Amino acid sequence: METVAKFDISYSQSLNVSAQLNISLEQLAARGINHEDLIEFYRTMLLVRIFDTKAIALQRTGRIGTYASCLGQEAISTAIGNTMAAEDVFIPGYRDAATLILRGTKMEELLLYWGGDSRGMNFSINTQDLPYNVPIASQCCHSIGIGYAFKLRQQPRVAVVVCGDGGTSEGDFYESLNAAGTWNLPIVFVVINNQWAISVPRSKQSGCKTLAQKAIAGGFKGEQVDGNDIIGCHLKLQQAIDSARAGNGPHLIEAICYRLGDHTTADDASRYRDAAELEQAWKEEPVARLKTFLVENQLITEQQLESIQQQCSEAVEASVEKYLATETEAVSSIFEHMYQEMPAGLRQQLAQLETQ
Amino acid sequence: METVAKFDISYSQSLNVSAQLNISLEQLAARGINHEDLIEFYRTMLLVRIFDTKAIALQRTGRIGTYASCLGQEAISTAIGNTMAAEDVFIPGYRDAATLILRGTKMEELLLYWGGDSRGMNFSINTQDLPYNVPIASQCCHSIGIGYAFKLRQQPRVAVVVCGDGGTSEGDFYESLNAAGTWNLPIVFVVINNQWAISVPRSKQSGCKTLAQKAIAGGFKGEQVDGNDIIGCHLKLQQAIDSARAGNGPHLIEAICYRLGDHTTADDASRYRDAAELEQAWKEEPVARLKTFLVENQLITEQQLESIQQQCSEAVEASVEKYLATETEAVSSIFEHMYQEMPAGLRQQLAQLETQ
Amino acid sequence: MPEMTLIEAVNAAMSYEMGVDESVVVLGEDVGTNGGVFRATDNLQQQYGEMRVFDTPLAESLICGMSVGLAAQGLKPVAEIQFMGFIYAAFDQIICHASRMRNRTRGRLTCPMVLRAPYGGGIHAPEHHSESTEAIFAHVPGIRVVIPSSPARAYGLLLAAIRDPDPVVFLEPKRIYRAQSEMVADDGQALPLDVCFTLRQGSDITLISWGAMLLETMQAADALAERGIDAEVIDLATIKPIDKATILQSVEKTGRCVIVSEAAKSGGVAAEISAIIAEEGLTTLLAPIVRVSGHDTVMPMFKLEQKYMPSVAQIVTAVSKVMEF
Amino acid sequence: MPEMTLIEAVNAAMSYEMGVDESVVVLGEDVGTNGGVFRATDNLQQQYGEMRVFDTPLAESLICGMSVGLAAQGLKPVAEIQFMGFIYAAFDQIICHASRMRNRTRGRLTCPMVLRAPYGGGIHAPEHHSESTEAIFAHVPGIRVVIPSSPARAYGLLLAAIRDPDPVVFLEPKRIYRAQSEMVADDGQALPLDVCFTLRQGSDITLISWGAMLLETMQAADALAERGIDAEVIDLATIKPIDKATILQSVEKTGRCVIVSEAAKSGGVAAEISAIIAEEGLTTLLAPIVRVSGHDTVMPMFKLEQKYMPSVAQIVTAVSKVMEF
Ligand SMILES: Cc1ncc(C[n+]2csc(CCOP(=O)(O)OP(=O)(O)O)c2C)c(N)n1
Ligand SMILES: Cc1ncc(C[n+]2csc(CCOP(=O)(O)OP(=O)(O)O)c2C)c(N)n1
Ligand SMILES: [Mg+2]
Ligand SMILES: [Mg+2]
Repeated sequence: METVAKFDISYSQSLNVSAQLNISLEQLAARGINHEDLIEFYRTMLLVRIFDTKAIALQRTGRIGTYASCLGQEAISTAIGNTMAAEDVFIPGYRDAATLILRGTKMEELLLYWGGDSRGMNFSINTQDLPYNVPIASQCCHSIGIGYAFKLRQQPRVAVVVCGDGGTSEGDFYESLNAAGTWNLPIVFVVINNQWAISVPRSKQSGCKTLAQKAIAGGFKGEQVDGNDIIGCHLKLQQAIDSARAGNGPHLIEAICYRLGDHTTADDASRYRDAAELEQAWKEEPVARLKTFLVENQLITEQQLESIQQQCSEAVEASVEKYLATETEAVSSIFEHMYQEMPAGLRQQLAQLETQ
Repeated sequence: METVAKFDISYSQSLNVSAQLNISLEQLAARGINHEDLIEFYRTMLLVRIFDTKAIALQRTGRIGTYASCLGQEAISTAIGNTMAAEDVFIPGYRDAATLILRGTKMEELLLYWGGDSRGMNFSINTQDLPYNVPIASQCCHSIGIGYAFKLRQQPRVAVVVCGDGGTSEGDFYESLNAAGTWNLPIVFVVINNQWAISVPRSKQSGCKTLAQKAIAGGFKGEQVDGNDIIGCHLKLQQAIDSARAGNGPHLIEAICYRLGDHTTADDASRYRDAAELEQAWKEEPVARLKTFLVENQLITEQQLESIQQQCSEAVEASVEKYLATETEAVSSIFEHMYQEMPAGLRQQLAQLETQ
Repeated sequence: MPEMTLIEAVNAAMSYEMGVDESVVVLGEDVGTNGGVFRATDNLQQQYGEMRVFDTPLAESLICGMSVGLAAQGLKPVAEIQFMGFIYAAFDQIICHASRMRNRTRGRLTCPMVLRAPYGGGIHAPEHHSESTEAIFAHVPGIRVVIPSSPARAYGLLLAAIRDPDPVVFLEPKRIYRAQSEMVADDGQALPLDVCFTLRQGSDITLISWGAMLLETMQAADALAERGIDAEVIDLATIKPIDKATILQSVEKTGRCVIVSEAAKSGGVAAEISAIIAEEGLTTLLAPIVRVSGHDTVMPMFKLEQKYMPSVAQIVTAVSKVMEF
Repeated sequence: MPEMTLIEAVNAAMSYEMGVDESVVVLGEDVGTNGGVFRATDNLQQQYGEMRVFDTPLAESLICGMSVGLAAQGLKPVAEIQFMGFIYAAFDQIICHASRMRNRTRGRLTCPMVLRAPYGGGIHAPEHHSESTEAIFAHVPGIRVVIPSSPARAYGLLLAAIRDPDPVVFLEPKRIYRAQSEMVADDGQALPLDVCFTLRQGSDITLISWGAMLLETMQAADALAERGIDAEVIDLATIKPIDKATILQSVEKTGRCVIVSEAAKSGGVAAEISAIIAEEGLTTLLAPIVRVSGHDTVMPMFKLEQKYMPSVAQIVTAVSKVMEF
């Protein structure tokens, strides 16, 4: 018996639960993260947290539909948005407000979507990013086509695709890992392991010790990062994206975090989830952690904190106003965009509907 | 950065390319393989080889349809059949004549199937085994239900499911690995890596160094074995099956062999495959290897060899005769077995057909 | 005799059958502790244990494919697909395996499984949560497709589906999961899987529908009655195999037929009904067969979904035109 | 002008378009060195290189899903599914993504892809290799479904499919891949994707068919002519969206219609055609609309497949009955 292959999975963290950073600020700056960046990280995470809170309130008052908040995932989602280049393509799931906002999607576009209006996915800035994706893990296959297109055209671009811990059980996830490995494509897979797939805990989703090891089945490297640590997430993602851009192929990052909210506004997590577990998770969450770090190290002033809070609230409110002021699309829009040109049969159905 | 998981993949072999056995016959006997077993191994492999040759001839003369021979896979297929217990369940692909024959399927049943008659899958002996399976890797999901049933009923039974190197790229393969690991089911996955999926070589199927490492994504052990070495295959399978039966969960074995023939009788491998590669593969093939070992170690006589050859040929011929003597089913059989009771609509369609 | 909503009836049927038949197992995403996202499997795990009622990993092909394996071992899996919009990944296992196992083995192995899924629109759900593609399943030989439209029928049809020796796709109209309650004797009585239910006798026109659209169809029948039009209303219920006899008899009596369905129009189940009448009942027809249905479009996001779903007014208009023909 | 079989025409169309449009890429299982198991992609890799013509891992959902991604990046993927029996694993990507990308993004991203697959029975193939489930795709809003029935139409329709800005499922009747040759000017001329082809003018009855069954349908028309029955034969060709006008006009002229298809009868495309006539052309009908089709059974293994496929005799009998009605 002879050993023919060996693999190992690593876990990394930069800013720990006690808000201690394990590298110096100078080293951090050398790796591209400056003081202002840290403040911007905080601003984005806070913005999204305020946006999430607002969106849930809008749902409760019937002004949008079911909403999937990213409470607890702000760090990894922000890190993705910050490390991607404009010309890269982001392939989201449905819990990625932070990343989309950083990519250019307007908050009113997000609200339109959750408000049941597909104009929300007609992104005006990040026009090549894929829309939100609901059928779990199916987006992974799209990332393969996008990564292949980059390779075919010899463009130094990267596709970043996310899915959840639950998503790693789907065939599409794995078919994509295998294809990415086969063609050595410039794709970064980010598994946002928030410990739950609706009511199914991570332990019942897979017998694997880590989800990062799924990458081994694709023939490339996977690793874990503390998903509540925005600095660690940023550094790891930057590495992975740079490496993919340089032609070194795909990479998988499992970001370990926690879904602090219900699955969506249609869910009641107290049915299946321990209060103690949730309480513990709140102690590890990313926004407070970064804030503590910034405050403890005098990197931010009380005044700055306040003004950021206010700017974020105003931005969210402004987007809500724009959303609420948007008129519902005409009935004809149902028939438009089915095909580039509306076929005769659809024209007939539309005419019938409009005369009724 | 801390290492949180480590894996390795091993390769094992007992009878090497030069027909040298790396364990003594006494040790072998202690592990359950006696002199007579070795001769039986040879008999089964030879039987299947003769059956394959005959089946191809029957196809060429229009007496059966497309046929997928298992030329080159006799060792691993025989080992599966020999190590499974009668009460276990086998979940085949379409290239598993040796295993099925050992499970009790009659050769005339196999010919019926390839002759376009579904009565061939109405196994008279191994009544719980699944029929041949054509949609690649879909059978893996069935094995999960079967393994789950064993576990639910606390039966010490094992499901053994096979697929090819190509099959490891399908989502169903992986969804099954993950489920088997999650529930710790008594399932042995055997990947028969014959290096080709029709015209697609192993190297273009996956960027993985080994296919055995796919098991890591399921959270359990995978290993490689020389698939041309029936003794090594037998020992490894026995271990895996015993372990699964004892409640230790699933196992994946990648059996490395070579598809010596065309993909099926409808294929022409010379379009895409190097003659030199094929020539080399013939030097490593399992039947000659075991024969050489038996002869060189005086474990078989010339006379025994001849009589085995003759017995096998006769058995094959007898099955062919039975097959050819089988009358085609009545037209009504198309409508039967669609449902337990034939619905009114089908009765009407059948009546219509019979009056025409 | 308890009052039950449709979803409670679904739950009661599973609970009843698990109690009397040890071979019934329930599986799917979130069916265990959570009792299903709609609570269809509420309390089943507490009653029958974690082995018989279990959450699967998030993988629909697995759910269906492992059910085929469970059934081959003599169990009776009742699997939930969380929404019909996520059933497609399981389609390969349905059409290649569940529907064919009996046929392929000449009856040696069978596939007594049920695949339940909430279906249909009208609840302001996100994308992919409002599908009504029953026609796709109704074209697959070897399976049954059943859609209940009331608590009592949900109870009786689901029991029948679980007991049926062949695979059944059981689609639950989620818009009416909690729309009405009725008395359902939880007595284990199944309903037949091969006949339509005539919900209302009438002589002027036959209205055929299924699932949640029967709500609007019955309301339309009431409105039509006020105008002196006496509509017969048929709940198709068993979409596959279809009960041609009831349909043809009704149309023979009324001479007119309007079919109401929320599915996309082209190639829907309504087309099959229409074709049956055009083939076997043409001479009884006094007017064209009209389909009031969804459009040949994607179900729009929910702001516009009401413009997609057939309305009572549309049914009444269509019937009026047919009557005036 | 070269003589081509249908499969050669398919090959020529892809080769032509790859030559004039750099954005066209060809992918699938065995499409590279091997040129496809039917040789549809023969020589394309040699002509256009390994990046534009490439073998994928054995994964149909991937093939379709990555095509969606390729298309979103402005490429025009022409993907092969080796047999229609293996397309089902890709169905989720077709119905959830390919068909909706334009709609979901209000036209921002589109999906100009072609999914080619050999389809249909009659070649003595193994299980799962003789499927004709085009109806399932014809029910999906947002895609086109196209089936050619001659070399020239295969060439022109495939060119049109590749150039079309929306997703097209292109089903190739493999039974007639090599049945006939005809002159095809390899000149890049596409055919329209929204009209049927009237292959034969006639006044007594309209026969509608598509794919390989047109062979038997045309033979039946010849046989009927000898009996003095003048049949019009329509090649449906574009299954989705369907060309209602040509069908309705023909039936208005003839008053009779028989639809010939090898698919399972219930819920097939024939049902939709029948429903269209029953809805919009009923008054023109002189007799019931009859479907001559496969049965509501699994396609039997090949020993009996001829008993499954409609025969010339069956078509003639059906027409005779309709004429005598
Ligand atoms: C194919 C598919 N199956 C089922 C669902 C229903 N569903 C929505 S979210 C979800 C759980 C997803 O869990 P995970 O992947 O961990 O993502 P998270 O919601 O935690 O971000 C399920 C089962 C779906 N959207 N798509
Ligand atoms: C789902 C599916 N896709 C495609 C095919 C067509 N096909 C038949 S065999 C084969 C290659 C299989 O290769 P592998 O899994 O290595 O098995 P082998 O034939 O080498 O035993 C393909 C693509 C199929 N049968 N099923
Ligand atoms: Mg999760
Ligand atoms: Mg192989």
